[in-house]
Amino acid sequence: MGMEQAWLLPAIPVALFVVVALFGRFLPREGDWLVIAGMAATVVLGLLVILDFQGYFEGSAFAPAGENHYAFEWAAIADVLAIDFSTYVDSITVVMIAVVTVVALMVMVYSVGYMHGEARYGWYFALLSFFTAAMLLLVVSGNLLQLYLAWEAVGLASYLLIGFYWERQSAAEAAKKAFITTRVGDVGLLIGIILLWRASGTFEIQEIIALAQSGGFDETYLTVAMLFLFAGAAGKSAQFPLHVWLPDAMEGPTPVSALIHAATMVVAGVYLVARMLPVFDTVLVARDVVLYVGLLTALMAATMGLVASDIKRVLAYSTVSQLGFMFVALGAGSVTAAMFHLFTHAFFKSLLFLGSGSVIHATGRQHVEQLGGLWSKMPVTGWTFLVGGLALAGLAPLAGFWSKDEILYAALSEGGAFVYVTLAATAALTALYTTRLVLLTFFGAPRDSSAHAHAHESPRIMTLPLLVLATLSVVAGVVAFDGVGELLGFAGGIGYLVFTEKAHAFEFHPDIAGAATAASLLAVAAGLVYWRGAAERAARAQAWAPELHRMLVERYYMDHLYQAAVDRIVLGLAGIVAWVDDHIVNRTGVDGGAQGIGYAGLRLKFLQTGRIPNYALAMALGIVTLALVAFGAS
Amino acid sequence: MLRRLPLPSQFDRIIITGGLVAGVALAPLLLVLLVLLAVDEITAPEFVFWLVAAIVVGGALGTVLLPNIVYAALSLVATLLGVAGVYLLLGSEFLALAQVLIYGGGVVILLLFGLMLTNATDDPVVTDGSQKPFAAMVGLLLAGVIIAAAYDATWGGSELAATSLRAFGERLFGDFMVPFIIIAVLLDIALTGAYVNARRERAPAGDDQEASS
Amino acid sequence: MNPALDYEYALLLPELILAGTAALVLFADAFRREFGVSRRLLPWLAVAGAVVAGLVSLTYAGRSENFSELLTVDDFTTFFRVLFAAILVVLVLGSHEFVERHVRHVGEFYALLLLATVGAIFMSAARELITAYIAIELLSFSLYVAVSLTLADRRSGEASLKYVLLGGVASAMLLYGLSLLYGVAGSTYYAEIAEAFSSGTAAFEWALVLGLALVIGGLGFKASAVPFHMWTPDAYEGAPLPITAFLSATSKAAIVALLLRVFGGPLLPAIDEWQWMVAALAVLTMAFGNLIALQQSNIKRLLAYSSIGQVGYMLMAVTAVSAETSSALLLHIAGYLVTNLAVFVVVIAVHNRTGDERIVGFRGLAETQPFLALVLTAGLFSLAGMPLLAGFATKFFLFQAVASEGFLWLSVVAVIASTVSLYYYLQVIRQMYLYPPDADAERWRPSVTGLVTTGGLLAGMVFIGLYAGPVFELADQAATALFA
Amino acid sequence: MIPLENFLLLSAALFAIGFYGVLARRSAILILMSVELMLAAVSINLVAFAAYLDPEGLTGMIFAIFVITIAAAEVGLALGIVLRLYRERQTANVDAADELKW
Amino acid sequence: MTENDGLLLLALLLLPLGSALLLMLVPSRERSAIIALTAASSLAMFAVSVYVFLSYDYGSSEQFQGVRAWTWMENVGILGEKGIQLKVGIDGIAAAMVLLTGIITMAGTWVSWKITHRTKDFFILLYILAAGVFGTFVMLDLFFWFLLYETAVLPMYLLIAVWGSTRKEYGAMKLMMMLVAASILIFAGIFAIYTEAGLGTFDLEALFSADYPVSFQKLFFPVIAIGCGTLGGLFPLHSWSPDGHAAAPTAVSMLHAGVLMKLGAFGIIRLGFQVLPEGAEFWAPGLLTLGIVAALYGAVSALRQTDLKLMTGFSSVSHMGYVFVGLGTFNAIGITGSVLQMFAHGVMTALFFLLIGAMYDQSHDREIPHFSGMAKQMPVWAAFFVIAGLASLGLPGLSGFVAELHIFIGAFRAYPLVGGLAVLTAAITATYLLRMFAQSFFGEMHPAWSGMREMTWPERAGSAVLAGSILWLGLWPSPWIDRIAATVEGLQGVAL
Repeated sequence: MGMEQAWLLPAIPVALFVVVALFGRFLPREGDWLVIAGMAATVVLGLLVILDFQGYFEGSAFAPAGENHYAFEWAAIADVLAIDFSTYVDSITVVMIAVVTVVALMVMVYSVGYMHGEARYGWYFALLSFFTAAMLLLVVSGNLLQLYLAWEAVGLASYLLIGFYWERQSAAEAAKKAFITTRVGDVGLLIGIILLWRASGTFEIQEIIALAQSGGFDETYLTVAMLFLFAGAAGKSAQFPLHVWLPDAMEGPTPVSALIHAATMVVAGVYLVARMLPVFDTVLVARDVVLYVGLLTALMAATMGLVASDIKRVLAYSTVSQLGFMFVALGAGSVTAAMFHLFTHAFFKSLLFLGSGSVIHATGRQHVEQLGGLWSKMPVTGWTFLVGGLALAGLAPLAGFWSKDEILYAALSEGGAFVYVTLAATAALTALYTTRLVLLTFFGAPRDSSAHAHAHESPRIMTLPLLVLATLSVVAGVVAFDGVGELLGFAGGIGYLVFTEKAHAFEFHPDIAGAATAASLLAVAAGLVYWRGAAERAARAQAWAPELHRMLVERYYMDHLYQAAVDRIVLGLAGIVAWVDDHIVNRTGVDGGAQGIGYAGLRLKFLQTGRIPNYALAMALGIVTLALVAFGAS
Repeated sequence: MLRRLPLPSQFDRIIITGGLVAGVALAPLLLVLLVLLAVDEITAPEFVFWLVAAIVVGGALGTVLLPNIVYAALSLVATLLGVAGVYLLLGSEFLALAQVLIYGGGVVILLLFGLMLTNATDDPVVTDGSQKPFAAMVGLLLAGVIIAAAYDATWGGSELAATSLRAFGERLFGDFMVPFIIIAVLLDIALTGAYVNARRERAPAGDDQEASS
Repeated sequence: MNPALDYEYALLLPELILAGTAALVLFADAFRREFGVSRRLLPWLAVAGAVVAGLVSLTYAGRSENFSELLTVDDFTTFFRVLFAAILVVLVLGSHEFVERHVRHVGEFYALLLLATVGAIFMSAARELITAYIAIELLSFSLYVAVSLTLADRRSGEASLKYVLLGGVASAMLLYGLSLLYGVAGSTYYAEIAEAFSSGTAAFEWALVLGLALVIGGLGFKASAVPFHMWTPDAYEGAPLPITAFLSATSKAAIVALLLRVFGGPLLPAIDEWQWMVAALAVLTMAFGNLIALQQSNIKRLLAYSSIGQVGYMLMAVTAVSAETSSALLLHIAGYLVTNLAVFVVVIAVHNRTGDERIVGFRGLAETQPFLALVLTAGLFSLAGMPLLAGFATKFFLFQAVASEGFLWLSVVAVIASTVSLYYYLQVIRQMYLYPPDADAERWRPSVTGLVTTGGLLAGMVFIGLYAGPVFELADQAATALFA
Repeated sequence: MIPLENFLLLSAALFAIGFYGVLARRSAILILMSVELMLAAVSINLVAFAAYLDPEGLTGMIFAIFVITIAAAEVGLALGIVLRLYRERQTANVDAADELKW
Repeated sequence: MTENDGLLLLALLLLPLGSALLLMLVPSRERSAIIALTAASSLAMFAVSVYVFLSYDYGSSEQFQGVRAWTWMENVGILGEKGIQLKVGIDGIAAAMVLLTGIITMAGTWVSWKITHRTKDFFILLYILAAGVFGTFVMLDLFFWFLLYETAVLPMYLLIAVWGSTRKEYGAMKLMMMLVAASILIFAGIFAIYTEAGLGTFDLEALFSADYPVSFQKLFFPVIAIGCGTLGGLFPLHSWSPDGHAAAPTAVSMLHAGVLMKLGAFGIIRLGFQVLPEGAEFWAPGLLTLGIVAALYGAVSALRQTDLKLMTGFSSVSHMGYVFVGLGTFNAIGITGSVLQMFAHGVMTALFFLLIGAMYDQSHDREIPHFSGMAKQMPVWAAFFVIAGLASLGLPGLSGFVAELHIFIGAFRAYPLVGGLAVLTAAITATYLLRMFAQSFFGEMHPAWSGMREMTWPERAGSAVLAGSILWLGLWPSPWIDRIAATVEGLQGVAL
């Protein structure tokens, strides 16, 4: 029992999806219990897979290279094309399994409270289940096509969940935007996958890696292919320039944002690049692209997070920024750091989202200008939110601190000073906007009294996941240390979970960590001093540098640019093509041809004048012509 | 009915005028031919041929060119008689006879009746159609083409053989009996057609009543 | 001893029966008061004559004999004899009501149809130019008169005048051409002409080409080949509807039979001299007929132009004449006749009721008269060469045969033309199915004979369309006889 | 001796003149006359060929006699129809007969 | 598949024809009898087509299976030995197409029970159409093949012009005339092939193995390809498709876009690839070019359409463009993909038209901007629509992806740039479909549509069958791929 059954991980939730989607309304409570029970089972199964991977069932031998390849022929054409379904489990996979199953379970439990009384309640749970299935399928995929299938499936789930409140036009638009934007990346991904197949003849990831490492690819070709592949990752993980969909995706229910748009789906890109990193390692140009795109995204998103007023949007920018951190790590060649940060980020970011959901649930408001002073009314939410915020800000000893430290270390050692400094500054910005968020939400005078008046702590079923996640946010970083893992009984320590190639214990780098921590603390202090819970300050910031503020609020005008590009260029082109089709192909070509024939008939029929001499003349001319032509010919 | 024919008031005039015109036109030709005959350029049959040909062609031209419809009809008579002469030259007395009888005795009278019944004599001048130039062009081209073909060809024999009326009769009433019978049917049909169309329509009552009885 | 007595007149029995019936009809009509005969008897008399003639003709199947070197009685003749007799039967059955209403001279009408049929048969049987010519004139004269038979309609007289005057010109052209051929080949007998050409006695020179051009022009007039077709639409429109049908059926088939006999026989050795002329006429005919038909609003005129177009297909087969093409052409003619008659019988039935010759007069027929509308639709689709119906199969074989003779381009032109034709046929179908009938249109019952006739024709169309084999074999036998 | 070509020449002229008449004249009766001219040309041709080339068969002469007969019949038939035209339109001009067209 | 199964293939032709004949005998007032008869016959057709599909043995070396021939005419006129036979038999491609036809005919029948105007006539014509389609797929005689091919076009004019909507006369006439005009080229091709082969038989198997000079093949392959391609919506001869589909009644749109357009591509394979392989190889890049242009062009045009059916029509042009891309790759993967696409697009577009029809029958409006929030009023309808749309935009797990994937791979194998453009087209497809969803299905519901009712049960059943097929092919495509690939690998000259 264990890795061989990895395929069950997606199978259980997808079966539940089918059951609940089709028959949910005939079940008590629309079947939410079924989904949660199934999810719990999946968590257990995931744990079994992880333990199996850790060699738990094989004595105490440390066997990190353990993998499982289970294949099922899906489509095949002669000897040229074989598409199998296969599962593959390695250290990256188990991290993902852990993150996905745990966060999903927490979010589902939380949703029981949050979504209580909503229309399409059962459908919501069915979709969550479907999403989890797709995500799990994605992480256990052994080949790229299966991964692509799951990749699109999570996109679909995301689309449906963002558009869950589809009666709101904005939700429908956001869903559309998310799908189309990621779809643009997916075009790249699919092209990349097919390009890899074209050169290697296989979709199996491990075979491609082996081939790449043995130099089986042309380098330029491989670079191009990997860049296409990365386009897919960038789309899904909201990296510049495809980041625009994620903030809008907050139109979905908040637990969904926590699960999909913070913890799991958006890290699929990170997962993909991490999975393919051995290949990236052979083409460093592509890896550098990953690094700098990540860096740019991290910085840009952090600055946008400074001015956003919607809690969820701030968190969304933060997510984009943190994903940038992970890509920087990958670009620096450190799978360890990236996956570690992915791991910790999943917990504290979903915590923050769920916390904001709790706030929204209580007040019905989600703009910080309308909040404030909730600390006393919602203590559990407040405390857990604070924990999450500090983790995000990267303050020791919370989870975020450890993983961010690893990334900064990787950045310094691989990327050089410029990367390090920029990244550290971004980390400081993170601390700054986190401070702003916490302060404006929970402290200071309430700015909307009616909302404040009937604000209340959320029910137990919602606070329980908050507490669990808060706990994880605290300890998740620490478990990386060998000793902790061994204490828990894991052979070799839990930290080995995130090792891909060589056994490498986490090291603490006091100099780097110290510098970054100092910067973050400074930022927190500055934030405390500046905002102190007063909303007017926000307005003052606007007055201080209106152009800059406006640029940040308008997200560097990227959305405008895209909108214009779509409206002017794409729709303009479509207009031209439609015009050509209507006027030239259709009216001139087809109708015109038909009319031309009809017109010929109309002209010709007037030859038939009705007069006998004319008729006779026609006959005479006929004869004379025949005779003359004949004479001329002979 | 007879009173409506162009007789006799115009008849003499037409005959005299026609004769004069024909005489004036034919005189030079006659002269030329006589000279040619005298110097033995042409034989006697040729002399006759050209004379007859002149009458035929002249009459035909008169038929299609004369503005007066009555004159045109009379020119036709000249042509048809000329054609009978051609038959004689070719040694076919029977055909010449038939030509004179059928045309002279039948067709021309019929045509004159036609002229009379359509009151053509009230307004004897007919105009030609507007496509006269085309007609002339087509006529010339056609004549040219046919003549070219006639002279280009190498015809099997060049001797005019004597024909026997008896052989002709045996062929006609022996081998070609069936076509001959068909011709009879055909004439009957023509008669029916002429009768049906030419007779003045009665009031459209009698027959229909009978038909529905 | 008169040699005429030696001939086996029994060979001409069907024609004698038809002609005798014609005489009987005329006689019965003329003396109907004396004998108390109703005019309603006349069509049945004609039908009886035609049926007997057709049955008698069948007994000649498989034989191949000459009548006085002028006429042949072989399978080819038999094929057309039966076909013409059948057309006569169908036409009389389908139109006797119409004749009662619109034609004054009923006796003459049926007599002319019978005599025209005799002419048509002789055209297909002739093996000598004079006979062929006389046969053509027998058919033509009958039709000149028949076209003029709707005395109440000014158009009828006009049509007849055009037909007869231009027919005279065409006859003159044809005769001039024949005279040149006679001069070149030295004989009017097909066999001797063929002998003269193939043995090289006759020279291929301008006179021959000119003669061929004139013959093609003259016959082209009878067949309504462009540009000698000009009389066709006018005569079709002016004529009583059954005569229009006859013009487009028997008259067409007869001239094609004659063309096959002449161009497939005596003139075959001179094929290089005339092939391009016929091809040119075929192309022109297909193009003009179908293009002008696009712009018609009168059903008779539409069908006239359509039948001109159809002549183009047949001329195309004459261009590529061979045993295979001929058999395909004969099959096509059989299919065409069934189809065309179906169309005409329905048009006659409808016109008989509504008196409307416009295409819009068919408005809503699908509701008032579903069966007739179905037959008409099937007929029009078949004319356009749509599948499941005779038109598709017969055209397919015809065009394939022509293509196989090396005239692929001509086949393609023909397919294009028949595609164009679909458009105007659809215009009629559109009126029937898409629009409701006029408010005052009543539901009426067509006569039993009309229903039986149309039903039979529909069955024939579908039969030939789906299982042309038997008919094809008959056609093949006939064509084989022609080239034996 | 008269060469055959002379007769053909005469016939060609007659035929062309007749055709001209058909095309140029407006009176139906004159058109009929022109047709008669054309048919006469045909007869000359046929008789000439028969006399020169086919003295035993004489088919051409038989043909000619049929042509003459048919020409006569045609005149009779056509005149009847011309009379009808005249009765219906008060003219024998063929231009009047143009109701049927296009 | 045994020889006796040939009788079943014949049954596929005779079932609809027989039903049409039987229907003629039923009085048009007996609605229930008409419905019972059509229900029975549509189920029978479906059952037989499923059986035929499943019993095609792809492991066998026999390419054509279930071959049975009945002599029709021989040794007469132009025909020689075995001149024309009624010869049935299928290969893997035809097997898939037969199944497609069975599915769509059944669904089309069900949704047509709503029709009240001259129901009987409608079904008669519809079944003649179905007979033509089934027949074309199973015939192995060129004469009958073409006869039935044309039969499938024959009833189209009346079906659209009598029972259609918006500009129906124009659409009907245009569709009919363009398709028949295109047949001119097929006629020409058939005449030329028959003459060139000189066998005196229309037996396709004999014609496949005949020798044709390369120059002949190069000359006539485009003739066949353009002729058949027009029915397949080949750019730039596609313009009958949007107008015709927009005008046609639901079931006819379904059958036409779903199956009839496939006849065109099928014709290219049968007459083009199988008879003239060297010509096909020579011209494959041309086909590919036209295909990719059509794919992009159709997708971009669809972006600007506001009429739902016009949009779907242009979408069909785009998707059929993929089919031609697949054929043009001239390798086994691409061609397999294009046959898969024929199936996938057939089912998906039929579902589209079914759903559009279900709505249009109530609203009599198809302008996308006029609608919003329809999912509230008609959730089941919207759900099916989304499934069809997602299949259309190539979402993995649905039929469209499987097909497109093979085409992409094939295209990348041959011409990577074309492959890239093809993948890009999928993104454009997503754009116009999602725009439409966001506009029409989601957002506030417009009160004007509050009277709209959910689909009827026959419509739901039909949608379920079609959606089921979409999922089946999307999740487990092996049954199709095995059969199709077995045949495609056998095509002469096709690269692996």
